[in-house]
Amino acid sequence: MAIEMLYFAWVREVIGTGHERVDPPAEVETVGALIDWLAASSDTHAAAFENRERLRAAVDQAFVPLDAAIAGAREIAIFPPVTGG
Amino acid sequence: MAIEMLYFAWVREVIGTGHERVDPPAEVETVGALIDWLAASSDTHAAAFENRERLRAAVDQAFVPLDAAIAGAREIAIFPPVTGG
Amino acid sequence: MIRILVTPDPIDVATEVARVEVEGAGGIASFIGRVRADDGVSTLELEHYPGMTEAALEAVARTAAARWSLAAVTIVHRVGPMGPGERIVLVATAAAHRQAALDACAYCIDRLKTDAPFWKREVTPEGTRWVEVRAADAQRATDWA
Amino acid sequence: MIRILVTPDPIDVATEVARVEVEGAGGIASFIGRVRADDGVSTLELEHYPGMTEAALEAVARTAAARWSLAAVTIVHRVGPMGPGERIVLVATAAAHRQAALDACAYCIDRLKTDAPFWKREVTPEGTRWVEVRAADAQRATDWA
Repeated sequence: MAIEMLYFAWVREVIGTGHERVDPPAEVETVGALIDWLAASSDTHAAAFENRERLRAAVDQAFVPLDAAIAGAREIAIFPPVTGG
Repeated sequence: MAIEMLYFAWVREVIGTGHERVDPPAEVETVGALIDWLAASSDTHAAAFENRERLRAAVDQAFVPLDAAIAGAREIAIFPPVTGG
Repeated sequence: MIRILVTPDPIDVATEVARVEVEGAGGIASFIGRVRADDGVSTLELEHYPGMTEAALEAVARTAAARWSLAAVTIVHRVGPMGPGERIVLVATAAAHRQAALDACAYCIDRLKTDAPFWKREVTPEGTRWVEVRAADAQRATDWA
Repeated sequence: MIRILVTPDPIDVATEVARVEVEGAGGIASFIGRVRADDGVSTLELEHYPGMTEAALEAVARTAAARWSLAAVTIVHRVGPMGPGERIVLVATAAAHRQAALDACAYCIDRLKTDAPFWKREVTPEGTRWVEVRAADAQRATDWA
């Protein structure tokens, strides 16, 4: 099942792209597991995802905790805590 | 000692004027006593000052309670509670 | 920077807000009070005590500026007759950060309702009436002490 | 009446405030956040998550409108690069009475800081840096719950 990944702010900068299409294996069931799987895929992903406490996520444009399930997700975003306003 | 009296809102309307110069006797020592003295001077003053709880006062442009002294006052205003903003 | 204006002229929001957008002002809060068009009032008349009014507004502004370290504060209050939808009062406060600006703005509008000598008279189809003071306003003003 | 705008263009205060001055709106509160000119920042860049941003702002506005029975609420947030003194965000709330407008305005600006996907990057003489989240902001947002 292909998922559109989106990255913002310094996560985007460290990874080197703002979006990519990925197809994780079935045993990757949560956002956290997806992050682990991506971190194992390249040094830049590993660097961007080094400190989990600095990461936030959204599944299909809704904020979720990192232990949220990803079943059925079409779009998952990883980014730092938001700083608007 | 002449005092410039100012009246506002319905106090002004009931008395029929917005200002007048008065010269109360020395035994009139507070705003409340001044109001009593004025109320005794005419029916319109009496009508305007009938209910003390609806009156507020300022001596030389500073809000004061009705038992405030008037010694040295040049300008005394009597009016309803304020309703700006 | 304190600006106090008591005027018979309409209040220009853009000009007044731009005026408090001084250097260092990261947050600007403002409040506008208007004549409500939905309660049968055809004209609202604002009477005031010239001289004392300006001094009272300035005292409110100065107290707010000191308490919240404001970069700027403006209070504009209209007097005379005005129609439904017109602006009666504008308060604008500028501070380094938003909470100070927001709190100071709320303080100024609460205090000016009890501390400044204005009186409202409403003209309605049933006649004219002097607006009575709301107990909630007096309470809100004292809550800041 | 809810208006949400995420735009690279400058924010026009007069237009936005006039828009919420609808019938029945006796009180209009507004807040403007600006790029502070005094902390060495030459450019502030706002990145956002298109689509999710608008939905998040709309959710904040809808919650405020229901909680305070607002007559109108507008949230405009700028994105892209902007200079010192420029406006980043404007919140305007309109209600029958002032306290609802003031509280709703404070709520919207507090919540959008934690609920909307924006990220600020500052360009300074020492280089560029992503702005870190302030713990006080997270606390203030949860205080409304």
